[in-house]
Amino acid sequence: MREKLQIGGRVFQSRLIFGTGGFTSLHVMELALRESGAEMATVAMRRVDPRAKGSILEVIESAGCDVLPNTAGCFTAADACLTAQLAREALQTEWIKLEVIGDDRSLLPDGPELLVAAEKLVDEGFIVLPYCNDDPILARRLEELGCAAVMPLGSPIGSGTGIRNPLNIAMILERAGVPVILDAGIGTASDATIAMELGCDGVLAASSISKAKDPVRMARSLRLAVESGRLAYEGGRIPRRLYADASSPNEGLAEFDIDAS
Amino acid sequence: MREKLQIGGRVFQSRLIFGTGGFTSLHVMELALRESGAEMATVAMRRVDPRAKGSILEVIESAGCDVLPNTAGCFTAADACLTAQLAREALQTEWIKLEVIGDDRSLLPDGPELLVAAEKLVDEGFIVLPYCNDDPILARRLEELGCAAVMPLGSPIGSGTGIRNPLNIAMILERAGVPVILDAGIGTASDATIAMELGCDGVLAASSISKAKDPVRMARSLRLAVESGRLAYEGGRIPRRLYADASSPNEGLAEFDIDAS
Amino acid sequence: MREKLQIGGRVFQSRLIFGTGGFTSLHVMELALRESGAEMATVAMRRVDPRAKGSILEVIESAGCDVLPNTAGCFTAADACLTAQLAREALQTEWIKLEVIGDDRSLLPDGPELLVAAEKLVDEGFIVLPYCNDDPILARRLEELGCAAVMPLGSPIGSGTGIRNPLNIAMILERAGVPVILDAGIGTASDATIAMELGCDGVLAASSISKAKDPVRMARSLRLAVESGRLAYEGGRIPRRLYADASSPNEGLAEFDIDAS
Amino acid sequence: MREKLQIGGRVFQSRLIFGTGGFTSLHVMELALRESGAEMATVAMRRVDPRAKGSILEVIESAGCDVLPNTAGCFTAADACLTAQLAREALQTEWIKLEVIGDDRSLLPDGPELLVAAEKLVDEGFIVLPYCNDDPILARRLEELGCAAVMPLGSPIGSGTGIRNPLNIAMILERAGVPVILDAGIGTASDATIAMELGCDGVLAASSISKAKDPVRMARSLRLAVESGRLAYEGGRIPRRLYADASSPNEGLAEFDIDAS
Amino acid sequence: MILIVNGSSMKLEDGSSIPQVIAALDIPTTKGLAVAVDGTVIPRSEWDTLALRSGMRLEVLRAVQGG
Amino acid sequence: MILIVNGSSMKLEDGSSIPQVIAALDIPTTKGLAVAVDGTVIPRSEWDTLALRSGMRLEVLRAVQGG
Amino acid sequence: MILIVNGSSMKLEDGSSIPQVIAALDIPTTKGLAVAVDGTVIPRSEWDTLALRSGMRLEVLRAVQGG
Amino acid sequence: MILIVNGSSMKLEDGSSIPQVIAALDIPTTKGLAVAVDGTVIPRSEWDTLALRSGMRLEVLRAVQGG
Repeated sequence: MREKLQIGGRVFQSRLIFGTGGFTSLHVMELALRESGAEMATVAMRRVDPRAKGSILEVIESAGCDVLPNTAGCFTAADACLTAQLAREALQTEWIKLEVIGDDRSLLPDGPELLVAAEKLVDEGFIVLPYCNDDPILARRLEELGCAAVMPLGSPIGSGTGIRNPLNIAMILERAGVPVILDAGIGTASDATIAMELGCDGVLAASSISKAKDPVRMARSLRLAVESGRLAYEGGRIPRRLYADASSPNEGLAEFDIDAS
Repeated sequence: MREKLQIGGRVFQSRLIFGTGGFTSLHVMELALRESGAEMATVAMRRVDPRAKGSILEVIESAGCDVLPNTAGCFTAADACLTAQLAREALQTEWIKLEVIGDDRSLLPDGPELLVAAEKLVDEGFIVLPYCNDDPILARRLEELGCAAVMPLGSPIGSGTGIRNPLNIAMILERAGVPVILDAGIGTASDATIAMELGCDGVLAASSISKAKDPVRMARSLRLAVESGRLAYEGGRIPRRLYADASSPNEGLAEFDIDAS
Repeated sequence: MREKLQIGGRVFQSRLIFGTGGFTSLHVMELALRESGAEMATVAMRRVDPRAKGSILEVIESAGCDVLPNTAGCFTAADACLTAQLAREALQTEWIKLEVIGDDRSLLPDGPELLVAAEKLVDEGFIVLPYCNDDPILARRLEELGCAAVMPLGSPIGSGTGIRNPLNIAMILERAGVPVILDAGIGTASDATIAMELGCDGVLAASSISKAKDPVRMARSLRLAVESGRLAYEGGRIPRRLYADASSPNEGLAEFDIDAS
Repeated sequence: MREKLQIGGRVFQSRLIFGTGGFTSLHVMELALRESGAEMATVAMRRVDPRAKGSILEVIESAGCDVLPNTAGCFTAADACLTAQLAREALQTEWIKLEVIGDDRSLLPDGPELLVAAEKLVDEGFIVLPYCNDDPILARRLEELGCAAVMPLGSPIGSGTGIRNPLNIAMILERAGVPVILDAGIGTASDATIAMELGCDGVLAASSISKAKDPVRMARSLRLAVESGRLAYEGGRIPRRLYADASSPNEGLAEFDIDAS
Repeated sequence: MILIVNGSSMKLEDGSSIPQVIAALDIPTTKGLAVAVDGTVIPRSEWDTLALRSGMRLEVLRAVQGG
Repeated sequence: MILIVNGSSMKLEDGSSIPQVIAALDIPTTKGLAVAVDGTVIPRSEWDTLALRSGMRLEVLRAVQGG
Repeated sequence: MILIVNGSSMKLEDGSSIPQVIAALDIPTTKGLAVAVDGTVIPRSEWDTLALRSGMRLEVLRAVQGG
Repeated sequence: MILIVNGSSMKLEDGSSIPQVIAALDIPTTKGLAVAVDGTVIPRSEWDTLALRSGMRLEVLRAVQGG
């Protein structure tokens, strides 16, 4: 029960993956990253910018974290695969958070393209963590292709609306043989707690931390939320019922002769 | 923002109140109580039982906790007041968690009787924490009578269905001048987190811990859930939106001449 | 099963009660009232206004409807009782929709005052339909006092948020011996349908019709919604399940030798 | 606003499509079909059974309905296409409700296979109505392939859990250029009403009618539910708000000199 | 005498009764009206006979759209 | 010859065509039937002429309640 | 005399007071106890002096797990 | 020769290779960079030797905050 999260042969003490996008400064990001307790932090691949200051890689490294590049912004399997290859070259890591989106307003995954890209990258030796819909059929297929985990969304990236369809996540969990990481949609702590209570193996949080009023405090909140939800999953919650179930004993109640008082 | 919970002039480091009912043994209760980090634990008043073993008071005391007697099982203001007086005599405390219920199936509070009892006990110098409906009008009246806090239910005692009507809790919070402690209905960690995110000042958890498969682990879960929810409340969550909000930059995207590849 | 709604000895063909407030004109109200199929329409009692044109009573009468005066705007039992008496005098009806509110922002009922007023008006021979919280204890008490129906809210008047706590309505229904009319909170058709599916005996709709973009069309919508919900309640819905249950036969499936095609 | 539903060039008076599976007898099905007011009823294609009595086609025809064959039970694009061709041959109709599922426990659609089948059948001149996930990207692709409508699920077939993710349906609707028919998951009337209020162009109901306690009554309920929801969509519902909005006038309130009474 | 009618003062001749008050309000019909004097409902049958005195507070109500 | 019809083997005289298969299935009407042979739909116009050979797999389908 | 203690009858010598009742209940400690007689709480300081009479109803309570 | 580097044209001497391109970009370090030429990733070991020709499209990427 108390086993650790394992992805691609690596053991994690923390079940929170840290998304680095959206912080107002590298400094705030660093403080938040340290508070989060996360051991892996995402990065995107973008054209070099001579004006950019500081190195996100150094910050992540100094916090003792591994880097998890993503393919954010890719609309086709071809673009995503090339981005993954560039990330591998730049960062010397086989890990890739695979994103292939179908739409720049919803940023929702494009299932068929995702399958094409996942198959190719698995073949090339990548440890592929695909960002996917809350679609049990798609998740199973990605697992069958050899993905190291599946990362279904709770709701659109940055929407902050939590897990819109927990029953789909439950269906994915019921049959998954690889870790299920809830990706996208976390708006606040309870969303992450609910994900973990459902049985998810981990949670990725980005905007919920970076765009909060106080990102550092929210990073600590998310850390505790994930731990709390995992403990609740392991601790075995009570059932839901319509009516009450007394928490004080029904026996031994006093009978006061109140009229006589 | 980071001020502590204060009720009746006392400052609490923990925002979790521990309900002691429903544990299979005093020993398990003690372990759970210590894991919970709570500083106040409820007790009920019942007829002495010569066969009873161990002393709940000693356990609570040795854990460094204060005792909060309740009037569970009372259907009338008169019974509740007498029970409160007996508790004060037995436990040497002015604190009373006031329960006056209208029904032994739902254990829902009886508003009018509750008001009568609250008024009398406040007059007698008690520090009154009434268990009440999620009824903003009733909560305001209880505050006006001098209650030290209000304890609206999320859902029926032991039902484990969380906060059935968060908007009512939000309305209570908006105008409350005393602490609002979410009482009753907590089923698992996320319910407590949600209560705290709404702005509640604290949470009481009983069956959710004592009747969980692993009460000690669940006690730790609830502790973290309350902390996490409070931090999220203070940290200022992101807004909810229908569509996505990219967490990776839209600028600097590569343009691959894929056809040429 | 197919019995009609009966309140105070009167049989109704329609389970929709029409609230007349909020229309931009008497003419629109009349069209909507006729479309709604309702047999009873509420009115409020206000100071005579020499500039007022038209007679709401004539419109209601010409539509074949009975009038149901309310005590909207009263904060005390005394005011509500006096308003009821004036309504009886003015309209020659024993019927009264009893409202005693505790707050002019939420317009939520004040339970204790409501009980006082209900008791007095029942004693004076009124047919009392109290607007109350979704509080099962309060609803039972009102019934015990002799109210002809109970009218729990779904959510605050005019909020349009439907039934915020269906489990409370279900608890009220389970033990009610008088008709339960869902009052307040209906925002659109499905809210009314859900109320009827829960087993409510009727629905009162006011703002949802009068403040819709097209009140006449919405009146027809609400009429059908109430009928539809009642038929669904009588028709016995299928259970909810997590997984699928095939609606096409599993037997007799073709087995195509597709490779050969 | 009041335009009729049009699919594949055909105009429908009714926005309800009738699923014929699951009835205990053809007779009950016929009564329910007539009550439903539907103009199109689904059938599945299965091996001939010499013991089978009665002709579903005659019943559908005599009720004035068109037949809509489906490809239920097919797991591959190839099987689905062949089934569609057989249906066209048997029933002399170009219409096909295209189902390609990925799993016989959830009966959830297999997106990539569905796209393959849809493309082929559109090419062959079919009027294709694909049963799909509530996936906006997939729905858009199906439309781009030339499907005459899209039929996203609310939840798994026969699960009776309604629309689990209304925001996804809303996203599909926002950009759809073909009719959107809510397929699968309808459990009771309000589910259909909600679908129509969201803006869906129609609803398919099968198990919710055929497996209800009283299918004939439930058929009428669904008919009214769809009409009611459409009228509410057209009628323009009021906004949701946290607090109240009085439906009785705030002006002209009496001021009783109650102390003097 | 001076009465307070619906919150405003109204001057009437001494000895006036409720029908004179209503007449002074300039409303087209008395149908559907009810009157309270100093917090007590006055049945229509007593309108003519109830003696009004200076300082009395009258509420004259009728049904309007509401609820 | 032996055909596989709807998953079961059926013995027919050599030279039989689809109408003989259907007749052997003992169903009251041919209305609303469709036939696939080895995974290919056979239009009704070709039922009489298509030469069946031993080992062919036929699916004979009709519409039933479903969906 | 006969008292009703926690719902059961208890026979005690005349002149007994609350400590005798408690002793008869056979409980290990008096810590955390409270006593009501005929619906009125009796402070511990009055336990020795309150005169008990036949027919009086006593409730002897202590804190237990609950809530 | 003229290259298209990150979407902008860049003029370099004939015979230049990737290190010259990077130098021209005026970025402080080559750590964490990756380069694609005409849609193909060029491993760092080939940067010096790959022959660039006028019209080639280069993408020079590095990790940034995201995700």
